Amino acid sequence: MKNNIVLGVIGADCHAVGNRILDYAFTEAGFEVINIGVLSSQEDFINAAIETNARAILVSSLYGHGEIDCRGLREKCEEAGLKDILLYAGGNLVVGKQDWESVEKRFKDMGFNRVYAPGTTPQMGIRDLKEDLKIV
Amino acid sequence: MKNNIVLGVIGADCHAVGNRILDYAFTEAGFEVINIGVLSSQEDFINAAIETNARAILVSSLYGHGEIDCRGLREKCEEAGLKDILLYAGGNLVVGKQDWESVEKRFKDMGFNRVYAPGTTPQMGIRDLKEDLKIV
Amino acid sequence: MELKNKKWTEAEFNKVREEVLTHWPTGKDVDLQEAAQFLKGIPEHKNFAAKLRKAKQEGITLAQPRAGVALVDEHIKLLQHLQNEGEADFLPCTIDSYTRQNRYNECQVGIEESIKTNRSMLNGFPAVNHGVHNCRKVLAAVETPLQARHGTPDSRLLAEIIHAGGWTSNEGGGISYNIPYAKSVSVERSLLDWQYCDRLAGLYEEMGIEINREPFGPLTGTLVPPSMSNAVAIIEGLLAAEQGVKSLTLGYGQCGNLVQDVAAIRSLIELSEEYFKTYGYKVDLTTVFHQWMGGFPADESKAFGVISWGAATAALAGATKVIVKTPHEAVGIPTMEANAQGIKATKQTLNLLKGQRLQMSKELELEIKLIKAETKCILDKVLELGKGDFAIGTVKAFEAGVIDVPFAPSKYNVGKMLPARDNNGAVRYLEFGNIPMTKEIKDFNKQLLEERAKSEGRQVSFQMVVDDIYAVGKGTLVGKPEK
Amino acid sequence: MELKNKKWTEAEFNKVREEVLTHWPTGKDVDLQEAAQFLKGIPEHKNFAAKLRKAKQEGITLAQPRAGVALVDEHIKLLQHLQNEGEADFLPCTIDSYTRQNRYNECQVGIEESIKTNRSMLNGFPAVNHGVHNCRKVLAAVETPLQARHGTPDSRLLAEIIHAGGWTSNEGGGISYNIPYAKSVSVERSLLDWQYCDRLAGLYEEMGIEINREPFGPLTGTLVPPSMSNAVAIIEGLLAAEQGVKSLTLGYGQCGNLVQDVAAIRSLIELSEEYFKTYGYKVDLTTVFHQWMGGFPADESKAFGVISWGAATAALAGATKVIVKTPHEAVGIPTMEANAQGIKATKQTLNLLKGQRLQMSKELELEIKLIKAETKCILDKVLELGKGDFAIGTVKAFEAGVIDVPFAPSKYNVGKMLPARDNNGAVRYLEFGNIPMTKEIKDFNKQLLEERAKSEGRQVSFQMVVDDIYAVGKGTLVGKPEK
Repeated sequence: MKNNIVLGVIGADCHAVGNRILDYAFTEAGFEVINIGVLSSQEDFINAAIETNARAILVSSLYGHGEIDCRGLREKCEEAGLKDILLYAGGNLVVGKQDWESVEKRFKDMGFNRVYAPGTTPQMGIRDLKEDLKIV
Repeated sequence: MKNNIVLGVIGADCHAVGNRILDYAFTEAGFEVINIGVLSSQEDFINAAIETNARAILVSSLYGHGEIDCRGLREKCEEAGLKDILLYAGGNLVVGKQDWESVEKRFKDMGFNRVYAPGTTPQMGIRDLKEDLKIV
Repeated sequence: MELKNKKWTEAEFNKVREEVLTHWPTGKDVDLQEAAQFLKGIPEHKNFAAKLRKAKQEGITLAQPRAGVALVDEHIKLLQHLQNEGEADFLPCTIDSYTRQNRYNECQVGIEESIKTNRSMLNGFPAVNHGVHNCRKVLAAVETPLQARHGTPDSRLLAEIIHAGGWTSNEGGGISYNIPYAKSVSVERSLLDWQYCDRLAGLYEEMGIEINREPFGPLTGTLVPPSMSNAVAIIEGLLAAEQGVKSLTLGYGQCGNLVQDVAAIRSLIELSEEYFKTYGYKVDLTTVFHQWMGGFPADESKAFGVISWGAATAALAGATKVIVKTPHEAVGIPTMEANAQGIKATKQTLNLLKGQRLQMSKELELEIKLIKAETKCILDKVLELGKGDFAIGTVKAFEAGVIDVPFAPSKYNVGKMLPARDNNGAVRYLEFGNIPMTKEIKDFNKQLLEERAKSEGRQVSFQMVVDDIYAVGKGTLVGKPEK
Repeated sequence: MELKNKKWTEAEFNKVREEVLTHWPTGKDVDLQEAAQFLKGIPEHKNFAAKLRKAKQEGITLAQPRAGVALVDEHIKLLQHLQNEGEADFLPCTIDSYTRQNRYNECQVGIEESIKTNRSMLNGFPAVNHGVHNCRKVLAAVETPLQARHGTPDSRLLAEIIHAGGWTSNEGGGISYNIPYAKSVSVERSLLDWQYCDRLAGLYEEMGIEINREPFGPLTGTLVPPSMSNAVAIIEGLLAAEQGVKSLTLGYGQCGNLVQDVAAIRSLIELSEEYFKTYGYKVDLTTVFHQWMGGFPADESKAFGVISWGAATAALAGATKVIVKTPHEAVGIPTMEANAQGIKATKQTLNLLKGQRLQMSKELELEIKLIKAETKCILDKVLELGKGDFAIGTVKAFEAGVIDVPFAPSKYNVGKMLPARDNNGAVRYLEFGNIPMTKEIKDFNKQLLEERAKSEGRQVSFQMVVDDIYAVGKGTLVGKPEK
């Protein structure tokens, strides 16, 4: 089974640099990256995941609106039949400098499997994804 | 009556720049400044005050040892017959960034009439001294 | 309407305007005559163009933060803090990202949620939703000029509202607020929409009101070679001037090598003035230098080092204005206290350097010459593609990859060009893609990057670019291979 | 013993040494042979001279804070924080002011009170009282070289103890640790006492152990014209070299004008190497740049601006080492956290500027020439007064006011010279007193200050100097008249 993953930047966010680097790093690490780019809606992520039979959706948000933009994504995935898909989120997820643990909790409560603080390296996400997908 | 004042830097302290400026500023303001310079002992201050019949002693301390160096100055002044002489202290009086109010209180408890925080302008001291000496 | 670099007629403008003002209910409150009256009553110290001109005459550099929150009163509190505690010379109103995509309904959600949760759920001030009246309320509460800073491909309604609201400057341009900020807005579309914004500023100028316009210099803010950002700045400047803009601030984002950064500002001034002269535009030209736009160190003390070095470079370059970062940069939108701290570190540095300039050296002269030559290669081709029309030429130049912005999200950007730093930290072209340059220039760029690769014991590659992107956040300018 | 610039004989040294080691009980624990064995066992990364040489070869600038507290364990905790959190390249042991006056009894009081009150009652580490064993304990606890930094006219016992304690560098000199730090120590006395310290370092060198010596460049740290501090640095360097010192770090304190600061470091290197060559000394020369030594702004963000600009200047000048200030500077001795913050801002700036130098310009060339010419005027006269002997000449030069340090507390300093800034912030001579300079140089200095006075609408006067002293603390470099 191929390890397809959907990568994108959610909402009205147009930060493209990190997206390029994540694409590069996850591809190098052996994943098949379906990169839907910046300014992507929840529907864009879900459609791409269905079309490519992806095992994980990696959501970036750099502009602070992540909390609004990510709400309901888990529920919509389930409605669309993506029952066990992994949801990761990372970037600058909220406006301002907030206590990281409470941010992480809010996103986990929303149904995200992994949540990453600002400044996390791609390698961290790659390691986790391999672990979660049981890839040695 | 001439307004003689004794100016100096107490203890093992050799900061000479502020001393020069205070000399200049108090002289400009009409005081007769007896400047005993840096590295002056309590005795140097008292002797100069007796010799010149001074009305105030202005003690500078920039190096953080002010608390040790100034202890007992009021008592020694009284022993030497300088009953009502004004004692002012200013500079970086203690080691490190401490709560200013507690520093001020410790020096006032030692018998200082006025205590100045780091960064006070000479003009502030001149105004206070004129007030304390009732010079219009 | 067909795109060409030609001043819009009154009829053309009014026809579009009628429609633009219907995009959101607040549009109906904009009355150009009433706004002109209001703007005439604004004291000079609150006019952006006037304050910039004064700074240019005095040879000083002024500081401006970025800042904006969802609610009017909170926004005023924020700006007052930056003014009183931070001693900002200019104040911004950073516009939220939904407004930038004209998604005013979502702004409304953000405003309501912000009221409910008692914290800003938007990353900026939704000026269109708040309308003219509230923009004026913000202006009345501060003592510096105001500018909208955003990233909006279609800023027409926003421009109408902020200028009528007394904000005397608008940042952006048809290239610089499209290519780095949008995925699927055509260059033709955004150039037209920004001609509207420029024409609006021009109309105010014709009514005797100075409105400053500032194309967004740094583009994607990531390893953009100075000649590429300068080419875009000059095109946007020329297009604005054609529509009647008189006060223009051209920008550049710090790359990090002092000689290159100073050369970028100097060549930007010299070359754009040359073009303005050639095309007969009378423009009051000033410059803005953006402190480091890339990744920041998370440590606040280290961030202060990056901020202060940006301020020093701005002063040594002789920029009229510097855009300030904050010690919270690495973690997202700063608190107002952190924002004020960034301004204070900047202003202290600017004051220490007042009057000091980087003196002319052999190296600076060479770098100015190089940037100018590279910029000319691009601009000559744009003009050729447009058969003498910079607007048409720009559309074609993007199609052809003659203008190519690194790491841009837009699908209208070819994205074949790849930049990297040389051994001294100057940004060079690693891959030119379709950017037309002379062989001499290409060889020179290549040689510099091969020198670096050699000294690092590796091949010139994309990994070098990735290392450069992370480098400042990790504390250095040039990204070295992991040991 | 009669002062002359001549290497002490073994007999001369040993005679004095016998007495020196009796000044305080800890002196008896110093055994030169045992110490040499101990020093030979210290790994290279903890040797000051070796680390400096490596930095010089790599063309990088290393950072060193100031720090010292009364008690050994607290001092270790402080240094470890500066090393681990601050990433300091070199660690200091700043010595307290009682030790500097050889008042070891009062140190003892300070140590005891510090234990009682649980806070440091001394402004530094009383190394003589703590003795050789404790100095070694400090060295064992850190991973960088250690240096004593103080201001001690008679540092003989201190030097014995710290070097035996494994600290491989000692700051100071017969002029630079007397004139700015004492009131009534004769120049002759302190030159002799520092010949002792230099000879001690020389003895270690002869036993194959590298010991670095660093004359204190900034002197009073207040508007010292570069030519005056360079003249003193070169004299102290020559006197040290004569006693066998091989690793020498000459210093300079930031004045604030970039061109002048860079010119000061460049001319210091070039001129001192010229003199070393003339007199046949083989010296491993490095330089140290002191971040702004004058009044600081109380606001910590503004202090970061001052600190970072000092770091940038050090890098652009190509200094081997930079001495770091802290954001607490305005209020006195910093917490260890604030101290680490200063280092981090500095190191970030140094890393960003790695490899970047201020390029040669007409202005830089002129300034280097001017500083060299001024310095030569002083040194030529010193040599003339000393009939070819720099030590004797120095004593006579102070008597005559040929060397004259502004704002110095020493009664052996004539104090007729007065400095002030010109319009660009460069420090110039306002009054020369008895300093011998050519008419051309005098006229040039005068002209620059009159230009400033004119632009400020006032006369050249002492008030200008006062304004300059307060200026940086108030946010600017040049002190303007109050409005």
